[in-house]
Amino acid sequence: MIPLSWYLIAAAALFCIGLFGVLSRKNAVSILMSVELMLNAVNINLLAFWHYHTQLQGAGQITPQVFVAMVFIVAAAEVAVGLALIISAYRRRETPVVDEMTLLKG
Amino acid sequence: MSGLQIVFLIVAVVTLFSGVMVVASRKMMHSALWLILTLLGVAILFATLQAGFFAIVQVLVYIGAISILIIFTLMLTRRVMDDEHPQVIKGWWLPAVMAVILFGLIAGFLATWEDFQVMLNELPADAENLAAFGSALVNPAGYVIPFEVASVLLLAALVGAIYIAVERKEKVG
Amino acid sequence: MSFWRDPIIFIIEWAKGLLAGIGWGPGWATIVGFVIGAFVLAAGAMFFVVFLIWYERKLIGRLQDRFGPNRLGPWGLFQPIADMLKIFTKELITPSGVDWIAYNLAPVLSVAAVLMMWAVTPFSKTFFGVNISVGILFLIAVGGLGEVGIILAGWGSNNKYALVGALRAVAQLCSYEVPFVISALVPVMLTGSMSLVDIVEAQNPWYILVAPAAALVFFIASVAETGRAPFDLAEAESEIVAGYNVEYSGLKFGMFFVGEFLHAFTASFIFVTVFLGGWRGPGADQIPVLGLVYFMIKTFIVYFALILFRGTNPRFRIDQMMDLNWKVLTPLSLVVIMVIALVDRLFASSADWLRTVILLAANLAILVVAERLIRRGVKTTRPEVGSRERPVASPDNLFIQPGSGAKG
Amino acid sequence: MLNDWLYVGVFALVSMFLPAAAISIAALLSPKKPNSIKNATYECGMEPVGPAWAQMKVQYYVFTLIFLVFDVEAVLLFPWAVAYKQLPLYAVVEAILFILILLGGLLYAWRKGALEWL
Repeated sequence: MIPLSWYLIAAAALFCIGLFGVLSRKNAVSILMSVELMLNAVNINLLAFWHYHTQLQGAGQITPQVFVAMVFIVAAAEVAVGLALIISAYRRRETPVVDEMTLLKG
Repeated sequence: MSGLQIVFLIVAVVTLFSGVMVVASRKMMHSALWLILTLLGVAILFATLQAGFFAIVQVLVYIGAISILIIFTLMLTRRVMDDEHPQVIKGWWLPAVMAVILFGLIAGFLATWEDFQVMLNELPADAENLAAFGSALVNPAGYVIPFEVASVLLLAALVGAIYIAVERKEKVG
Repeated sequence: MSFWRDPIIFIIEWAKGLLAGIGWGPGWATIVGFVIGAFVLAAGAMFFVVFLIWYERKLIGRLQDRFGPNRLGPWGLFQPIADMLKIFTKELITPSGVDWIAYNLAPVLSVAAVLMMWAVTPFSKTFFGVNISVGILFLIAVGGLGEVGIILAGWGSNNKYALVGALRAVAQLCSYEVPFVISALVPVMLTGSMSLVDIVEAQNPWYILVAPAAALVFFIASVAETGRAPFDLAEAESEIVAGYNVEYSGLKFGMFFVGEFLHAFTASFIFVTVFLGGWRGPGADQIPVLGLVYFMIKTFIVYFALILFRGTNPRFRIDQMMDLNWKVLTPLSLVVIMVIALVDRLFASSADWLRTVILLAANLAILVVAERLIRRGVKTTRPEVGSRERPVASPDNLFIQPGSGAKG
Repeated sequence: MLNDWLYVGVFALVSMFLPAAAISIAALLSPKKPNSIKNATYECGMEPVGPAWAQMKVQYYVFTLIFLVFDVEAVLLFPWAVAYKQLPLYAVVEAILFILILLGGLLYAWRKGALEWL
């Protein structure tokens, strides 16, 4: 019997780790990986609250489940397009590093 | 402390540690492998929440598909010298401070909520009602619009990604 | 008397009673029971491989007009044991520059991913590891862990060929997972549950009679998932040295093969569970141990078909294999899903036998149409043998060979 | 319910442990005589050239990408398939529409030539 707080704290920590990764990593692929961490943290939260609401109000809490499913779909779409963009940019600029992908700098 | 709590603590510590390694390791490939461990840990957390379907979907979609896609991209975009240089920006301490502050804010804010320490009890076996979930997905009074839009989104992602990734042959000259 | 009806459950109950007799609490007794049960099942599976290797070598030998192993023991039955002893004492060479964890985790993971499928499969009415509500999805997800093992092997062993082999293997496994997953939707739809126990119990008649098209796609996709001939592109010795396991030696190399043999067998009993009625048969409801016998008989028939498939087909080229998957199996499985969903709903109110017949007819119609379309789609531009001038060494002047070189 | 997952977890640990134990026993039994030639990575008997890094084709990526999209789609269809017995006709048609949209994606990839292995 785990307190709800443990899940929320773990999810918050995972989210902050992901945030740090997004802000500090150079490589575009690892930025995407950090975004995945953040999305996973969100999913932990959603499912923890699903459990909490099921416990309070009985079975049939659909909305959190739909949210989680949508997060999965959005994550898949984001990864597909994001990685395709990275590959395309790499092909032109020969670099996966975000700072070096400067088109407008003179 | 019950056995379930011990399991949770071990899994959570492993998950968070490998999450840190994802953003901290210098070799990109190691980072991706740590990501797989993190995703597995999250799947186990889902299972302890008795969301069995999503635990399996996490393994199927995230580990089986997304992380493999990430690894393939790493191999496509890899430069030989990559792993020698630091992978984080010079002023990395600023995001670190920001992340810690954000964590403090979230934790402090959550702690003011009265149900924060509520115990999650074991649910009855039919709590995760997949049939209800499935019929809500195609119910006009439920979530049929997100369901169909999801398919359009996946289609758009597929078309867009193929359009971007596949080289156009006429542009050789 | 109850022992003979269901010996396995009898032994399990007896062991539980024994544990309770020692005075352990129910919690600890459960956990210890789980550990022992898992241990027995998994170790049994791994020793079973020894027999599988003999069976397969013998069959392949017969298919190729050889005897197969026939020196050691009756019908060469002890040959795999000797091989096992040998491989245990071979040197484990670790090449320089490997990533230690990835390199050593890969063989373990590739066996574990297959072994875990044994945890959810119902072997008889009462004998199964666990009945989770998402059983069939669990099988597919665990298969995905095997891909991670292959990536680890290819990348961890610091070798170009291993990396290329791993990429090819993973691209193949990923691709064939699509028709596999989609055709696995059909039994779930017909049952209304993802639990394998429910799927077996709902098979009245067997699903292969209801949805043969889905069963066919499922079978081909699961053969491809095992990565064996004719889908053994990943270890095509003649094209890439040996695929992702080139740097492994001794038992670490052997583990990949244990995983492969076990996967072939596992794939056949998954097919049996999902489409051939699992343990069902006359009298299996009353006497569960009979169910186990039926299950094994069916599994060995499917396994025999798998080996026949392996022994009689040449290896695909990689483009042919990808074409087969993406241009035939995937659209076919999507069409099958749609047609079965529609037909089953339209005839939901009619009698069971009528619905079964209509579904069967619809499936056969799909297969016939697909066959016609494939025949039309495949370009049969096979060059006729002897139709074109071939460069031959001319006997009158040894130094000038007309038409040789790049033109030929 | 949770006990089921406990069993799955225990089984996962055991099935990792068995091959690991077998390999450890083999490592104890087997001779260990490494030398630098033996430990060199294998490249058809030649000296290894350059780092172990092969430039891979974008083809692998494209196939994995299509796989990802269809995987997610199938996963979303599984709850629908579980509920299928209770669904009215229009709900089935909605799911068929869902599949048709993605079949359109497959056709696009086909026409685009992304399904050809070059």
